[in-house]
Amino acid sequence: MNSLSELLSVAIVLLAVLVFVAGTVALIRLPDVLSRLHAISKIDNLGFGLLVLGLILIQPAWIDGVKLFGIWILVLVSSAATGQLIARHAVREEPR
Amino acid sequence: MMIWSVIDILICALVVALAMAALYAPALRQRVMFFIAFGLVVAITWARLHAPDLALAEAIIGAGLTGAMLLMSLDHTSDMPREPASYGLRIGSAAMGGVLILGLMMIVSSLYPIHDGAPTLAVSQRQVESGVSHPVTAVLLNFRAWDTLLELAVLLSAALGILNLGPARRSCGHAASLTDGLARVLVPLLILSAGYLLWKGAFAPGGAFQAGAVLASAAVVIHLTGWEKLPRVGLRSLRLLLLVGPTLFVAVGLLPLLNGQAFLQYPVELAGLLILLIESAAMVSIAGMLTLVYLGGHPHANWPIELVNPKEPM
Amino acid sequence: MSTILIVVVIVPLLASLTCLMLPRLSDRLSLGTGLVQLITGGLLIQSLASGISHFHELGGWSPGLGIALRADALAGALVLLCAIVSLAATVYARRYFTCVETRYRFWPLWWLLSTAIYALLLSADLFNLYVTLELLGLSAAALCTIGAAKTEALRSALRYLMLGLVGSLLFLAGVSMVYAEYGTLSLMALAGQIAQTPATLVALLLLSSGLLVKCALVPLHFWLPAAHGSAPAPVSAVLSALVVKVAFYLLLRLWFELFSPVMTSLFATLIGGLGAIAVIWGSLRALTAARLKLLAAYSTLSQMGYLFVFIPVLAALPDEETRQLGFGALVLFALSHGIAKAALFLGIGVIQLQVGHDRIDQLAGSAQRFPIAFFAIGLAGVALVGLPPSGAFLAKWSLISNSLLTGQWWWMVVTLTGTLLAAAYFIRVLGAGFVTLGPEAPVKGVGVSLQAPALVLACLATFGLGLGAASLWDVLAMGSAGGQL
Amino acid sequence: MGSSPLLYAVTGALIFGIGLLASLRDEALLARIIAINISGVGVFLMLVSFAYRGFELAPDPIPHALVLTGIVVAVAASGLALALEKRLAELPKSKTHKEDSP
Repeated sequence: MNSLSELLSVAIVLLAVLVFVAGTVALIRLPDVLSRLHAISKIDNLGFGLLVLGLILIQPAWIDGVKLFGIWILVLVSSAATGQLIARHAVREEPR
Repeated sequence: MMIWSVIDILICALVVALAMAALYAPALRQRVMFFIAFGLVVAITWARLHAPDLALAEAIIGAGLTGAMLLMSLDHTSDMPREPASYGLRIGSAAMGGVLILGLMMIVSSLYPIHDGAPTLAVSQRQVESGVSHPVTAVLLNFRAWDTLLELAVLLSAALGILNLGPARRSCGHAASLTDGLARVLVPLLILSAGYLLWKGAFAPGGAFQAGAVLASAAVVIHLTGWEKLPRVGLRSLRLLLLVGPTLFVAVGLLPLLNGQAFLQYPVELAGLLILLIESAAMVSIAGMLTLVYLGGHPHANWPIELVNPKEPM
Repeated sequence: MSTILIVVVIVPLLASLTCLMLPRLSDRLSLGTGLVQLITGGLLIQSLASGISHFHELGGWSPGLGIALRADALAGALVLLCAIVSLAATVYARRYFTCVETRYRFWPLWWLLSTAIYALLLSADLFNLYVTLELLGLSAAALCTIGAAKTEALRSALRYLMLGLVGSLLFLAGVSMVYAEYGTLSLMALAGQIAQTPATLVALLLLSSGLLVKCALVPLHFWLPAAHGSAPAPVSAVLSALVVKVAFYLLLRLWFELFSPVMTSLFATLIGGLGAIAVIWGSLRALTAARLKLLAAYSTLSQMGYLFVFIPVLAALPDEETRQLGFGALVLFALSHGIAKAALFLGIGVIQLQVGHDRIDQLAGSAQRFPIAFFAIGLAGVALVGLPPSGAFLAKWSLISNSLLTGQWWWMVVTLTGTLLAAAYFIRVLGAGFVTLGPEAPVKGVGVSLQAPALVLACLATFGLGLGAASLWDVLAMGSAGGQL
Repeated sequence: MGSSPLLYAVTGALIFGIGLLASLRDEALLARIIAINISGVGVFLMLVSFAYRGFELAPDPIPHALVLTGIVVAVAASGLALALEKRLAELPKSKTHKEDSP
């Protein structure tokens, strides 16, 4: 009953979950701010990207796929900006 | 169908865990972060319980605006004095509270199964007369319009109370080119989606409150980036901004009284148009009020009016 | 479909919006609105006295679906009380706030508070009551910080706001449980259906505790003295006279109309007991209060206690006829306390404005300097203590005779001790005030229009309600006050 | 399948209780505002789960309108409380001697 696209999307979403878990573990274990930042941005662009790709495959209407893709772009833009700000703040904190 | 109850249990466990974390985390800053996460998970809960309007509102207002306000007021709040009450008192109150909460939970579960009351059936029957096809908007702006009007009055009283208190928060915007760029992308998009939400409110989840809150979040982004170049909102236009929503609502409500009908009884064929009119005016006012609620003070020193001389003869 | 209810509720809302839009006109506009409200309140009471009951389905929807406004004799009497007190306070506020800018900031919030009070008195929908309670709490807290608010005023306003939120949350939880069980929010539809089930009992407890926080019954009272004591005079007058009373009105509505099958005599006696504690404890704290406003705030606590002492007496009254009279006495007491307490606060405000402080021990010579204001305070004292010419005397008399009739003699003891204590703390104030200063003291008089409202209210409380009490009783009897009472 | 709304209603009651208890504790204002907001979400959760009619049927729109009103009222009240506290923090710690007449 589940066609090829459903199988594919399940696989991709599972992959995304894997990335989320890996990112969270990294977030907890990594020592300093900058490397943690690296982990979080991985979750955003790779993990979330895979999740969105998986969901796009099973969307009945193509317009929903475009909306999902738009959401991913927005998440990328905001996470890049915030990542940069946190990094600048962290670097300024470091020498003290 | 088993999968859904697993998801339900997960969501409820997550909501309770985040609530406990937001209430009992050691530092204030952590509590605010947990509270914002709590707001987002609650938005997912509303979506799960087939309440998309509330998911929108919770995400924008509950997690977004309230979270932003809490973050901004973190800097002038000293961290909590660490003198916990005596051990016995804490255990006693926790035990007593626990018993009360358990009792409430049992009573709530005894209310099920819930069956539709007369008003719910009446809403679905008379939906067509309300002028909009989305039931929640019909209840909000037609069947229970008096609640919504009073709610605008509540927002107005909070905004007026805040305006009388003191100067607004200084924009801490370090106008780095980065945040400028982000704002340049976000603000037009937010304004566009506010209009979309407003228009969609008549036939799908959306409406004046969510649209107004999105506009207010655009104002929050502008405040954070510290754009000074924007034209200053004059005193008169600030007052007009706050007034246009409630005044239009009351005016449209009073019209039917002229030909003997009840207050807020829109003529059936004009109902859809009138609701759209009220919603657009309300969106503008709600955006203004929520921005003032976020700013926590008046943007102009001599609110509410520029006096030629303070002791102006009456 | 009576439109008078709409006039009562919408005029203050429009006044608030217009005062915000055209601040320069706000002074004259506020006087006009106060007068219009008084006239409308009078018309409402008059039509209620002739047996017409007022009903307005908002939006034209049947009450089950939409929200309805409703006025019976009880609501009509309180609407008139609010109209009288807010007109007097409006005239007073116009002179009290000398700085023009403060007045421009004051009026919009002032009329939003009035809108909340009128909307709450007339509303016949449970969730609508929650929204009006929130509007009441927010605008009252915002008004406490008008003018050059000191840190103490801000802190007590903040505590008042937070407790108001806790109260509203409890009320909302009760509303949600009632909706879950009965599927409707309209008071009229609910009045018939409420049955004796555990869930309804819990809903009643939640609704009542939310409202008890708002009318500061003893265990939940600590926010009231600070809030009423530190707010500007016209605001604390309305807070003590109206806001607290409106929450009590809602309790009456719930206990005697909606949840009457669930109301056990044990619950009523418990409430009466808490009221008795409030009467005694409030008067004792008033005796030792250092400032006039604190004394007035503690006196509000104890006078509200009397209203709760009425509850077990009314619940135990056997036949319908005496119950009607007893209920009339309760309303009379509420009206006379409202007007007298407003007069007291407005009088105190005059002294504080001129002398700069309201410490009782340094009140010497104030009877000389502000004869009208101090006479008004004395007259208000007569009404608050319940001496013969005042309506309160008739109400306390009826309370005492009813408590003896129902064999609950202890309520009589509470009333008498409360009255003696009240007399004591008023004599303390009058004594301090009548000490004359030496001839060379600067006798700087005060404008009459600042002292007039207090005097008019005081006279109304003592003579007006005292002599006019009979007409109040038959209005209440005609309008079948409080429904099944 | 009818069990899931009951689970949400009970969670709502739990959160309402916990939030209310926490809001009565003597803590920094921010913590108490968070507690009151959480307790409010608890009541809203109860209301919305009372409105849920299962997968196929549309839910009852009235509680949704009530909760939307509740959310907006909650943010207005929290905003006023935070602004009051900001003002309190800005005022000089010493008691201002200018009496209360404006």
